[in-house]
Amino acid sequence: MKLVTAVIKPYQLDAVKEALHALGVAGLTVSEVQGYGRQKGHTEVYRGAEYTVEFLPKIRVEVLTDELDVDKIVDAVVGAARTGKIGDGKVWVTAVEEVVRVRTGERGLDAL
Amino acid sequence: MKLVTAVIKPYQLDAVKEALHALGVAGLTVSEVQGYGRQKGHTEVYRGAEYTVEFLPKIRVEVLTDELDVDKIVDAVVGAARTGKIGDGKVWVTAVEEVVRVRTGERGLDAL
Amino acid sequence: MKLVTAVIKPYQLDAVKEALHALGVAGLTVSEVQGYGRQKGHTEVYRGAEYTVEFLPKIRVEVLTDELDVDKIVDAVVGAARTGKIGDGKVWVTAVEEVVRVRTGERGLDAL
Amino acid sequence: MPEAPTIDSGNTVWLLVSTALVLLMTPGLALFYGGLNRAKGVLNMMMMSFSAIGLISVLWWFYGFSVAFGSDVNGLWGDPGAYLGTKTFLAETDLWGATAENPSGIGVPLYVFMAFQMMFAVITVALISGAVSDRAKFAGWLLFAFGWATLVYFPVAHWVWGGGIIGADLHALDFAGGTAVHINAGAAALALALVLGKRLGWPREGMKPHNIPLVALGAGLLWFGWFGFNAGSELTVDSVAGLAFINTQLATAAAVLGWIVVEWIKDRRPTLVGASSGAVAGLVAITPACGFVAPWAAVLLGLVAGAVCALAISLKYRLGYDDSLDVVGVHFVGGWIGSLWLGLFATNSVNGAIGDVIGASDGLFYGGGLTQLGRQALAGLIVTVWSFAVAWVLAFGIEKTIGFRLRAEEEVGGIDIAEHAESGYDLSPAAGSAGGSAFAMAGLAGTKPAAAPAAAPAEPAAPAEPVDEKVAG
Amino acid sequence: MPEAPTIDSGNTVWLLVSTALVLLMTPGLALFYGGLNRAKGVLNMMMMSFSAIGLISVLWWFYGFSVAFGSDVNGLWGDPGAYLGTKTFLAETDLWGATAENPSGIGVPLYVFMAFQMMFAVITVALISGAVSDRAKFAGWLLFAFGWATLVYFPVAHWVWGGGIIGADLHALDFAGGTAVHINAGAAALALALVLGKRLGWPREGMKPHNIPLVALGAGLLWFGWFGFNAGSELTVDSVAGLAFINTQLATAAAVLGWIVVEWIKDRRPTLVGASSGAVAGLVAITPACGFVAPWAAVLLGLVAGAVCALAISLKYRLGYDDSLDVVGVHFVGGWIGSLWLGLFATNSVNGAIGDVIGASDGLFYGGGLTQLGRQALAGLIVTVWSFAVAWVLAFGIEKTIGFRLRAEEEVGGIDIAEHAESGYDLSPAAGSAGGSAFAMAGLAGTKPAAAPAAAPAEPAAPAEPVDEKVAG
Amino acid sequence: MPEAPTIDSGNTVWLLVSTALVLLMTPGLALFYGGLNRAKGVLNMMMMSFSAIGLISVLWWFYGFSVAFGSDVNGLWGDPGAYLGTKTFLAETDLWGATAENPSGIGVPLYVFMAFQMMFAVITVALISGAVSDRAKFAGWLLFAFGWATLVYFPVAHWVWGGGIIGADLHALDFAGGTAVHINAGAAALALALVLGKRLGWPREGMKPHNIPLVALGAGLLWFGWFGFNAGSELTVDSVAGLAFINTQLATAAAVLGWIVVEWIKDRRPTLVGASSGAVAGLVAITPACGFVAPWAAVLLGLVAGAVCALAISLKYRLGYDDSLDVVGVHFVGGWIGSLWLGLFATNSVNGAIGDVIGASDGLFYGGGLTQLGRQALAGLIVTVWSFAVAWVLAFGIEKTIGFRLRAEEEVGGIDIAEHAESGYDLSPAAGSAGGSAFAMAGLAGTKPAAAPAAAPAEPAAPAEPVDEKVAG
Ligand SMILES: Nc1ncnc2c1ncn2[C@@H]1O[C@H](COP(=O)(O)OP(=O)(O)O)[C@@H](O)[C@H]1O
Ligand SMILES: Nc1ncnc2c1ncn2[C@@H]1O[C@H](COP(=O)(O)OP(=O)(O)O)[C@@H](O)[C@H]1O
Ligand SMILES: Nc1ncnc2c1ncn2[C@@H]1O[C@H](COP(=O)(O)OP(=O)(O)O)[C@@H](O)[C@H]1O
Repeated sequence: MKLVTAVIKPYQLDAVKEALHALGVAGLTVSEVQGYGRQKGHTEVYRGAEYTVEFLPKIRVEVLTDELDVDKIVDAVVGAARTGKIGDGKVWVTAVEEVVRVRTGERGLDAL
Repeated sequence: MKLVTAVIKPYQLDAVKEALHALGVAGLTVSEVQGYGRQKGHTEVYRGAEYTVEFLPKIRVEVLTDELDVDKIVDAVVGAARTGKIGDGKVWVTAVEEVVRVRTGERGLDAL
Repeated sequence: MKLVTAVIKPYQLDAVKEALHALGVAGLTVSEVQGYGRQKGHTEVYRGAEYTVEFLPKIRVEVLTDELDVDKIVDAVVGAARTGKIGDGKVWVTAVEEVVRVRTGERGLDAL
Repeated sequence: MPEAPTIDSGNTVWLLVSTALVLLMTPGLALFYGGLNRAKGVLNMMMMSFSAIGLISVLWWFYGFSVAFGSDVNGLWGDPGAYLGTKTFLAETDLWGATAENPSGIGVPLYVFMAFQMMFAVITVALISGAVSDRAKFAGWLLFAFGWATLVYFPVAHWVWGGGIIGADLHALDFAGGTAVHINAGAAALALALVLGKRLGWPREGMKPHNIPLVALGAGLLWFGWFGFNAGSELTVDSVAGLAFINTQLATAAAVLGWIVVEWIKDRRPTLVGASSGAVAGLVAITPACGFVAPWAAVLLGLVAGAVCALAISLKYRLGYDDSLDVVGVHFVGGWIGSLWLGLFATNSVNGAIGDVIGASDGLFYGGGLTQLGRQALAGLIVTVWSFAVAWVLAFGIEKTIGFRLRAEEEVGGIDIAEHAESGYDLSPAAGSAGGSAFAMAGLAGTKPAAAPAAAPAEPAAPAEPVDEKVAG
Repeated sequence: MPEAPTIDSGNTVWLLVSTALVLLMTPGLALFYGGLNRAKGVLNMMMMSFSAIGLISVLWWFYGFSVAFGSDVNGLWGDPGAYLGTKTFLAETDLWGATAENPSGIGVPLYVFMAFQMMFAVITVALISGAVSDRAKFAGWLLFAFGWATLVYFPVAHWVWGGGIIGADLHALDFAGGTAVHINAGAAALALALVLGKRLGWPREGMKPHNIPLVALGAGLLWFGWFGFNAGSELTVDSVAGLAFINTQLATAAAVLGWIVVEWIKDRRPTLVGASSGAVAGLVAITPACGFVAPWAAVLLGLVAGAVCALAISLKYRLGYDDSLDVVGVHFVGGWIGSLWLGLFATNSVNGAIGDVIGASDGLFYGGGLTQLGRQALAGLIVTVWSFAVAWVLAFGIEKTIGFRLRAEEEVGGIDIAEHAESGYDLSPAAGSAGGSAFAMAGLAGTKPAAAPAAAPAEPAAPAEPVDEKVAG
Repeated sequence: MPEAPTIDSGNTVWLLVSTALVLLMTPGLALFYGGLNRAKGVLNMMMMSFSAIGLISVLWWFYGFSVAFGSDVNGLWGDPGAYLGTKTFLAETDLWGATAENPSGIGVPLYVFMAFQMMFAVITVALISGAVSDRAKFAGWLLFAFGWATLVYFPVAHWVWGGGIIGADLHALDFAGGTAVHINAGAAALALALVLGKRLGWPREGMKPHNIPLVALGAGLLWFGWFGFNAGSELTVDSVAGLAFINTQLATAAAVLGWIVVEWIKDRRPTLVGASSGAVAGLVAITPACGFVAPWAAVLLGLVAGAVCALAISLKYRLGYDDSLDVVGVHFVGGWIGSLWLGLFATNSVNGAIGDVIGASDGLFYGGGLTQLGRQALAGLIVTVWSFAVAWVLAFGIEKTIGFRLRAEEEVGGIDIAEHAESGYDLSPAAGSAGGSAFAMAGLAGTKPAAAPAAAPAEPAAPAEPVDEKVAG
């Protein structure tokens, strides 16, 4: 079992969700994160004091999946999340030793 | 060392925390996430425009633990998080190569 | 490829970011989490009803990196995040099988 | 007084302004209650107040004013046809209080007085809603508001101010609404809380205020508007209006101190929720007394009311009823304190109307003996019993027929979503910063898959899609 | 009336208070609009209103008041030099409406009347901003506000109230601003929305209100202030002021009911956004009619206006213009309904000025036939055409010269950051709790690396660094 | 003037309304300051204002009013026993300003005047709090407020308005409080900021406003209430009240423009925080001048005050004192500008009282030479020195005795938790949506393990448990 994690631009989440949907992915978990990297931030000014905001809002998408589907899923996410502009983000894959569906206690692939 | 990650319904966090407490787990880290899956969302209406909210609030619980305790912990979490209704969430296990306690620099099991 | 994850005190993030910057780390992803552990929480009172808040705000920092740099990075993070007081947090390392840069599709080290 | 009916522009301006001030109190109350509530029910909480403005204003105009201020029929209600909404009252002679000997009355157009009293009816009903946050079906609330206003507020206002049993016969004092408004609403709130039952998880589950600056804002607007409520109730611009005004300020200020001192001792910390609650407790307590006691007695009243209410709010945990936002602890208890205070400190020396007009006697400490204290207690009792009984029957009837209590899953999911299909806030740590609220923009608001397009860089993805038939609306 | 010019203190107090009330409406509008908007544009939305207060107040004092209320030149505008800002008007005789026969006029100092009317100019301009949220360059907005006020509002106020074509010649009725304020602003809003185009992603992308308690607060402040707007417009303390006041309350209350009932039927849920919008719709519709119709007609008007506007806001989806916060659906439509209502229900029997002073006739249902209905329609038409045309040309000109529409990336990133370098909120789930807002304190606000120190435990790390040259600023 | 003492209902209504307006300013200030502050200290910030209302109101009634307005003893204070709180003033003859020749004075009941002036004392103290956000122990604040009001505000009000050295002897002008309120509070704020020291991390750490809509709301309420503060200070309904009113509006509007223009040039972006701050700066600057200068001079004053204050707020970075919310930059500087302005533009031609009553002379540009400018400067200097000195000593004394500065860990953790055991908000990205605030409901609010039950599906788990002994409390 694998876990595909993607850190993407907020706007792209919907496209990514649809792309995964199209692949028949049944579920996913997302969370708000903030990213620091090549993409530059912006400036804010309050009563003459200037602040540079370096961290930008990003969305983390996590998908648990069977190893067989990993490549399809990674490609789908990369494709849907790409805008071609700096800050599009990263996608990475890690190994998962066990998955359980809380409701039924099913394990492994059945849990997805 | 292992990392047990659980995505559960918000209400169940307290039960899960108590269950882990009972097992003698010293600490855990939680975060707000939103989940998409079989469980259906709800509808909102603003000035006649209808919105369907598909992502539901969930809580991610992460517990670093010794391999020996993994099964106990997974079972405890699954037991405490279960309501039997769709959307109870998932629990998964990944391998951790090293853990350090920031305060002391202790490594491995001592870090927990 | 490895993923270094750190759960630290909010104040220390800036120091950690600078330390990683000094090591030439190009990017990182952070998120808000809440932690439960040895560090004790505080109390709130509303109209005579007392609440004990056990979960404390922490920051999760994630850095994808080449295995060669893992130790340097772990040490840098631990060093920068340490205040010596209970609640400084944990740093852990997991294996990553693949990384892709969304913008370019580059894989492996080139993706960082 | 001139023979020809003439408008007293000073009195009229003061009433016009006071009316606007009292209207503002209900949105203020909505913010106060809304901020004290959990986030998932803030809109329903505010909606109960806003809908009360809508519904009760119209009822008051149509027949409520007649029932309350129409010529007394039997001590219990006024002639319902007296000022029926279908009629128009704009004649030279349509001045409030006009009589043969005094054709100008107080020199205030009838519609101005009607509007002023209208706002009292509105907020009294809205006050009740604080007891049943997060669990009352909105349709049930509207039905209850309609029934309670008709069967309780309108008649009770007549009893107290319209020439009915409490004011005219019992000679009990109530300058601006201790019995008619606060005891009245508080008793109904208790009945409602008992019939609807506790919120799921109460008191085990913590239900803390979700937005305390909103609570303080609401308290501030209530304080501001209350000057119209109290000093406006003198209906004329004279020194008693000034007395009512400064007493309102002094008692409220003292109550803020009283409440936070109790918190400091009891809970080790004074809080802003406490200061705001103390202000409201002081305003409530001084309401019946503001025009009838000396300033020093008002200060004392404020200290007592603030301290006692700060303790009274814990009763619900002791006795186990879920008076969610402490309507009983603040309005019922505060109203009683203020009403009884008149039995102790009312004095004809500050306001001649006490003896001459209302036929009440001085309070205990002014040599009036226990007479007035007894009258005040009896007045409070009558209102308490009637309001509680009718509210209980109404609530019970609604629960048994169309249903009043929300379904458990809906309550857990949040009444705002269930009853109003809205959620209070769409903020996020990233709100407004580059990219705006990540979730809001990223489509966590969700989309109908069918409608979801592949997002182009230039155009953010669609978090939501107005449904066509809706849109065609 | 005395021979020597004397101030009528009742009228003057009422106007002073009403002026303050109307001033408050614009911040109230800023909150109403701001809450309805997405979080990333809340500040720009509010800034458009606050800047209108700043800019229009000064213009009004300098020449606007002269254009609107200076002695009529040609039916189109008043003598611009009449009350030029450089002059001072504090003589005994500087009372509004003073004439040879009536040296005291309405007994109100000229500056009080000028201030009262000033607030109308301010809010009328601010109302327009709701149509162009999240995408209008601030410099463009200021230029537009300047031009539209000068070419449209000032003259139109003259046409309606200053002795110009609509009031004096056409004898159309407008008690407090149905044509001059709401139809006027609504028509300009439509033009602006058309020239600036849709927000990126509209309507596909959901753009829901980000802070509904703020919306309700804004509606509450508007309601409160509107009493000064409507009842103050009588300018004197008399029974008509009382009528205007209670009609304002009744129509607004009824409109709240009308709107939420439509929602209940159409969308299955009544909402707080709906109740707040209904209140505004009712206030808009009663504005021209409040002093000219009987209370029952006001209640009816409120119900109709609430229900119709609740349907009208969906037009933009049908026709495809992005009137972001429904200025057209609420103010334009509501203004028209109220203005036409006078053609149906206006009656000299409630306000003698209709026939005697304005020379208007009773409405259709009072036997006045279709005369007044025609006049009302023509008045609305004139204002609609002129306001729309000038607004369109101005907006188009600004777009083609300095540019009006924001750059796409900036709009996507959020106009608050792009145009004001601010973001509305810095809250977080941890805000205020131990450690305060984790992000704010953790430095997610960012730092100039150069400036970043290694954080010592005692001192939190630096989330931001005032740039020296700035600081030296 | 009639022989028998009679109430002037116009003046009295205007004062009653103005008093309510000025009361509202302090909650408005609490919101303004609260929104400018970081989230972790918003409640303490607001609590300093709310507690000032409670404490100062009572002190004013008890002896403050006597010290300020009791018959002059020695030019420094009024007879403390004159209007002691234990006495009652409701006789026919208890009208403010009543004398043998003029038994009616201004025709306003003494209590109305006392209440009006009370609100000035309250807000002046509250203004100071902005300088010490996030780090002042609440007990220390209360003690300071008590001491400073007693030793500084009450006497200074006497010096300026009560027949004391500044007004009666020096003949300096201050219509509504440039010296007595703003310079006074600003000087004390500086002393307090110096004694308490900088917030941890200041200025290295960014401390940006946490809720800007709240800032704008606060500014809006201040603006609204300020009409009572300024125009009410005329105490009678006449053309000068009208002048004060329109000057207040014009200067404030101009100051909004002045401030954002400076921002535009200096920081490349106009901001809503800037527009709100500009409004406050304009209101401050016009306060002493509103009834003494012509409208065009008010517009000019607003532009200057807005621009200068926009620059002055950067001084603290230059000089290194942490005047957290810029009380010095806005109130001290603005107060000085307005006071000196009188030395330049005051003219008997707009307000005869300048020469006849106060014995002041025209400003420089009206041919008065430098006389008045010198008096204004001296008056400002006297107040600055006394207020700063006493504030410094008081703060130092408190710090050395019970301690004034919060402990470092508590400051870092947030003063709301440390001093008030509250946190401002419990929102979350999920707030109000299905499941409500995930954290709040999930129990992140925490529970006493002992108390924690295994959560059943039907009932959400317990995030918090009212501790029994508390509850029993
Ligand atoms: N080494 C890393 N570890 C973890 N997250 C990273 C890393 N580098 C980048 N990121 C994440 O990816 C996002 C985009 O990276 P960035 O360098 O800005 O652009 P790009 O990926 O297009 O080169 C960052 O905002 C951050 O969230
Ligand atoms: N493949 C997946 N990868 C990651 N998270 C998932 C996946 N499937 C489900 N989830 C998470 O589990 C939650 C519950 O899943 P859902 O399908 O709704 O119910 P159930 O787990 O009871 O079948 C989802 O809201 C989501 O957060
Ligand atoms: N077993 C664990 N699994 C996951 N996170 C943990 C674990 N133990 C502690 N943490 C995280 O580390 C933080 C600090 O731990 P704590 O025990 O309070 O202090 P310390 O690490 O200094 O001993 C906790 O708040 C929690 O977020």
